[in-house]
Amino acid sequence: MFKKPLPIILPACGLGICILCDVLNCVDPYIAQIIMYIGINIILTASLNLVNGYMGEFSVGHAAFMAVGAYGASFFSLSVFPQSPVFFPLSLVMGGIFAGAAGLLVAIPAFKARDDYLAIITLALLMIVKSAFDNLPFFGGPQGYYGIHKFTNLSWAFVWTAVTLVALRNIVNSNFGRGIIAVRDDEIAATLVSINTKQVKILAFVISSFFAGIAGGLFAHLIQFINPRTFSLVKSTDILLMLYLGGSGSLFGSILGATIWTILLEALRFLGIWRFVVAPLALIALMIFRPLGIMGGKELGWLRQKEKLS
Amino acid sequence: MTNPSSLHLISVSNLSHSFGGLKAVSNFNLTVNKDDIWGIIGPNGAGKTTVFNLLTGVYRPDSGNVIYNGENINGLPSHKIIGKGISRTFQNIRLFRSMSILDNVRCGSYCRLGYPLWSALFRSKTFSRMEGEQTARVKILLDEFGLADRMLETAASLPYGLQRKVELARALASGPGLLLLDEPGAGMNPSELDGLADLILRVKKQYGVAIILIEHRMQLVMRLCGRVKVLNFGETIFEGDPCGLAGNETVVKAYFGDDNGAFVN
Amino acid sequence: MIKRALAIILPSTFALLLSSCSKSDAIRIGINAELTGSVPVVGKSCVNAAAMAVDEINAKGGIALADKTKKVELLVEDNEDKAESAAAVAQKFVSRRVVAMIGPNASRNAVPAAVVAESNNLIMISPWSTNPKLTENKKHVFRACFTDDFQGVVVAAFVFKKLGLKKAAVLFDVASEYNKGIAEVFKAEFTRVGGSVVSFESYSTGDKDFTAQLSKIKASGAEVLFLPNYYNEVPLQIQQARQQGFSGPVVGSDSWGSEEILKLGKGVMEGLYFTTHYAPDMATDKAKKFIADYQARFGARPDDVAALTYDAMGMLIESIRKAGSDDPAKVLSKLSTLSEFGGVTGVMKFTLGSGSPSKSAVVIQIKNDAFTYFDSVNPMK
Amino acid sequence: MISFFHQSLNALQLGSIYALIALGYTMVYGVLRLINFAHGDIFMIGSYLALFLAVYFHLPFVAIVPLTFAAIAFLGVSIEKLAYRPLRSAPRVSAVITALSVGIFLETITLAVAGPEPRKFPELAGYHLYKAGAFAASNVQLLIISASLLLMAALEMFVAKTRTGMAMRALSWDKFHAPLLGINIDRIISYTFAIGTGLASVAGIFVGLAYPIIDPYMGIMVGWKAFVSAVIGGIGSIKGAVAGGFLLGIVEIISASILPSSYKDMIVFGLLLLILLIRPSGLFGLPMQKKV
Repeated sequence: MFKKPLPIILPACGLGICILCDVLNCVDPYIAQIIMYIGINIILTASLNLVNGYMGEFSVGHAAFMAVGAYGASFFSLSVFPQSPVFFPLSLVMGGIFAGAAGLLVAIPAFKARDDYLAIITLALLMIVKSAFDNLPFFGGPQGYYGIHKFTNLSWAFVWTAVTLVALRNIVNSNFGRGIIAVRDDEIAATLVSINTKQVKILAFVISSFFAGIAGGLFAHLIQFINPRTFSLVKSTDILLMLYLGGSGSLFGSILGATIWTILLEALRFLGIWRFVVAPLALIALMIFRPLGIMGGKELGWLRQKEKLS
Repeated sequence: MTNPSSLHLISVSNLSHSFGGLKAVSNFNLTVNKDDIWGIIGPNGAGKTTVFNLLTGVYRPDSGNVIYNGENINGLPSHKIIGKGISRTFQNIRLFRSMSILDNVRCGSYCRLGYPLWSALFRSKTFSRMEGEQTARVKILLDEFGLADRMLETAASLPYGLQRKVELARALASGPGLLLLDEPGAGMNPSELDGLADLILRVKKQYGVAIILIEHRMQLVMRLCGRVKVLNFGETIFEGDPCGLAGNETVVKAYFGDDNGAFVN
Repeated sequence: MIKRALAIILPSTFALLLSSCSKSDAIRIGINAELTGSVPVVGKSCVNAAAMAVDEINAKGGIALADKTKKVELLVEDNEDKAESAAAVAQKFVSRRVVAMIGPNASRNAVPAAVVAESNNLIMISPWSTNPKLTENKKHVFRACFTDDFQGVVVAAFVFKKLGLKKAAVLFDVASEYNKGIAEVFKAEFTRVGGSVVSFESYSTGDKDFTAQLSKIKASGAEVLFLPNYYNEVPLQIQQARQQGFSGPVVGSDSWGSEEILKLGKGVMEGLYFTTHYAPDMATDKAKKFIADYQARFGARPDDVAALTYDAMGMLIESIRKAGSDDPAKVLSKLSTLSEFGGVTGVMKFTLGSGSPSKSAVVIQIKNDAFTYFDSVNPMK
Repeated sequence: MISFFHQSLNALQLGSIYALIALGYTMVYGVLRLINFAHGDIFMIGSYLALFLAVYFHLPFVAIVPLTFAAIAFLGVSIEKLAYRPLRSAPRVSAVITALSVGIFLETITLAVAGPEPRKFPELAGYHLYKAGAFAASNVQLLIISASLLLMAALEMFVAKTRTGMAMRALSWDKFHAPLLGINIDRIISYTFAIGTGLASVAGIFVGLAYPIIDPYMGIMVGWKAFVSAVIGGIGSIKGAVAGGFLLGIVEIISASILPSSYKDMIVFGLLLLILLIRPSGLFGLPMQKKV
């Protein structure tokens, strides 16, 4: 099963380094924080890629799933489970499950509506979720949800990024993944070659939002405070920009897009306001010269499953 | 005319469908046996493709019944109907353009891969076995169609003739009992048509499928079809041996209006 | 492709590392401000006032420490009005070993930054975050303003006792933490003292039409309208309230405290009241000088954020001077027991264990297109 | 009854602003299949430009409207030429991402140039209240509602009757065959952008009149809501954009005046979901065709 050692050794080394860094506390906390943001952004971008890239929809509501995951995971880690890092992964998964359930709510209208109509449906969901959290006194409304413990560290960020990428890779390179891409290329033809498009859409939306929820949970347990405004349209727009910067339909593109965008914005901080004049101009230029994003839909390395040509 | 014998693969009775006020298909009847190749011909807009759409669940018929293998498949969603063994190609080729030929054909057997999601997630043994078997099957199919050496190319990059072949291979991948071919000969020259006819006959023999063929090219119809049905404005105006076509006045009228003229390709 | 990707990623990582480790001898103070995002005015005022404070102290040669006099250097970073950016900026300041961080201003950004500051022993003073939770259980986090709790109580008492009105209506931004927090405190307190809140209406950030809510308020028979909203929205709300036929007095909170509101609400603001930190006409000499200097330098009257930032800087510089050292631990011990600091926004005092200053509030009435002193309210304790 | 009358006026005023902006979305979408996410920010620029002309050049209202229209139309055409045209044959999302970037760029450049302070929009048209018994309407409300209706009618006429309008319709119907009929695609697209963004700039002026405080980020929320209007109406349809705009305005006002206002967003967007579930192509959109 594991013919190539690289896919095992590389993550293992990475995890080893992360654990070492966490234990010895030897990485500059600022750099560590940025690396964790990059991890969270990769999860967000790659999971959005499943719906926007592979399935060809245009969801603008990814921040909503992130919000559900963030609130859900925080609720479980604060109020349900004992407040111990041991239960952190479980809280994250619970947050992910809630986010996945929210994803189901979008999948159902997606049976009928497509394209821009679906974009509006996801937008509406985002507004509703935000408005709901604004009106929930339990979660502090706009004042935000406090007291979340800092359980996210380099190791967890790494583990979940790796889990997300492996899971998405395995799904994309399976019967289900082919179904998802078939829906993008030609939905009617897809049903007429026996693909259950409803099932495929549910699957894509639920998995995508599940991982967005995981990212939300990691995010909440990193900055230890969340409020509804964090998960606004701006957040969704950021994820969209990272996705299409790297190139949709490519997991490696998502890694690149999230990494470059996060580092670029951080490195350009000294520009102040002008950062948001320069960054969009750069993005426009990129789109003109590489309309498909950096990767242009191509996959790289282990993320692309090689066909055995016997 | 009694109960459907086991020989009847599909029997369609009184199928009707209209778009708004327009009767696209009315009272369509057809019984296909296991070894048949039926042809459906008729002028443009006669409702031929609509019949295919009704059979494959794209549209729900207003009335009528479709019995396939002794089972009423009327009103089932498309993917279930395909899963039961009816498979089709399209008038204007509808391949999954961004996918490789291999993946296109694999999609054709989507319904045959029954592993659960977690199996794909964790790359379980079931997953590897089923995917391996499927890939092997698909490769044999592609070999037969002479596509094996190009199977990693994307569908959009292939020439037209090969795209038609890929579509046919994709339709066969689900292991159908009945194959619906919608104008497979469109845009081909006479010698290519001969090659296509050979291919269809070979496929039929090898996979034991019954075929319903929509076609304008009489060369193909005459060579392949044992029986033909002629539609005009949704009505069946002729049914029988293709040799009887040229002499039938209604058919000639449908194509050429009231003045008579030659009706041979 | 990998090479090309690395060619992009590596230099930028390197640049990132470089930017976080420059060395200089000055006392470094970080500003974590909302320069872009939904409240850029806040960030701009904050940076302006901080720059002014720094230039003043540097013009005098710097801060005299025990061994030598050091100049002050300001590191300004934009947090985009995003929680994660605010936290990243705080983390960056930790790495760059600043003595203290001023900001962020909005509570949604200040709280996550405070978490970072507390766990990294970084002194943080938020000029403007009024959320009571900000300083709870934290040793290193301070604010220069009073809290929503205090101000809500002050407004309720003012309306009930001074104005003598018993039926109040509130219109607030439900999606903004400041507005909602203060609205709720007001409602509770106003009911407690014996008044009744007959209409409690809300809208969301960015709305421009409030007519539906305001006509409900009019119909409720309220005698007074409380608008704890930002000054860029308040004039619209008052204008629309008048158009809906509401003629009673309107009361606001410190978020009105920018003289921009007079320009934006020309003609509709006359005679209205709000609570804030200081009254320009009753100001101390220090405040008068600050207002004049600010106006001369930036061409605009300072708003509440500018004044509070100036005071936050003042408290910090005072503590450094008292400590005679730029060692954060020593500065912290002076700051957390700072007593009787006479700032632009009044006299402030920290008691150990609470990062919120005890300071008084003033009520201002808008008269002849100017903020005029009306009343002052002392701290609760 | 009286309150109902006043609320209707308010709803119509808000609705006509949404509708004017939605028209730009829908026209551009019609010919290019592009959701121009920068549209809301172009509307904001229109508002700023009008303010600038009024405050620094002391121009009268009648001069400001055509000047702003022309200048913003030029801006819209330039944006199309520089940013969208190179992407015409690229996948749709590339253009959408470019549009998002253009939007961020316009917001930030305004922030940097004009400063973050909100600005008071001058009372260009004055303010009078016309009263008839208990009924009252302001000249601003009447002006906005009537001028918007007039503009929409003019646009409908333009699209239905003129050669350019016909070419627009042809292009939105079939962009591959339109050039074969001798239609100059580039020119028609430029016209479309000019009209669409021009209308948004008029909406910008109207917003300034009705809600006279403007800031660099005001385009975001209004822009999204106009987009929502366009989609509810059936994106690509002019009638739909108008209907969607008014519907959204009315729903917002009614839900805030009858139901608890803190749930307003939930109710408005919930209703949206409902409409789209029942009519997935919007009110006036053609149902998606299943062509096999």
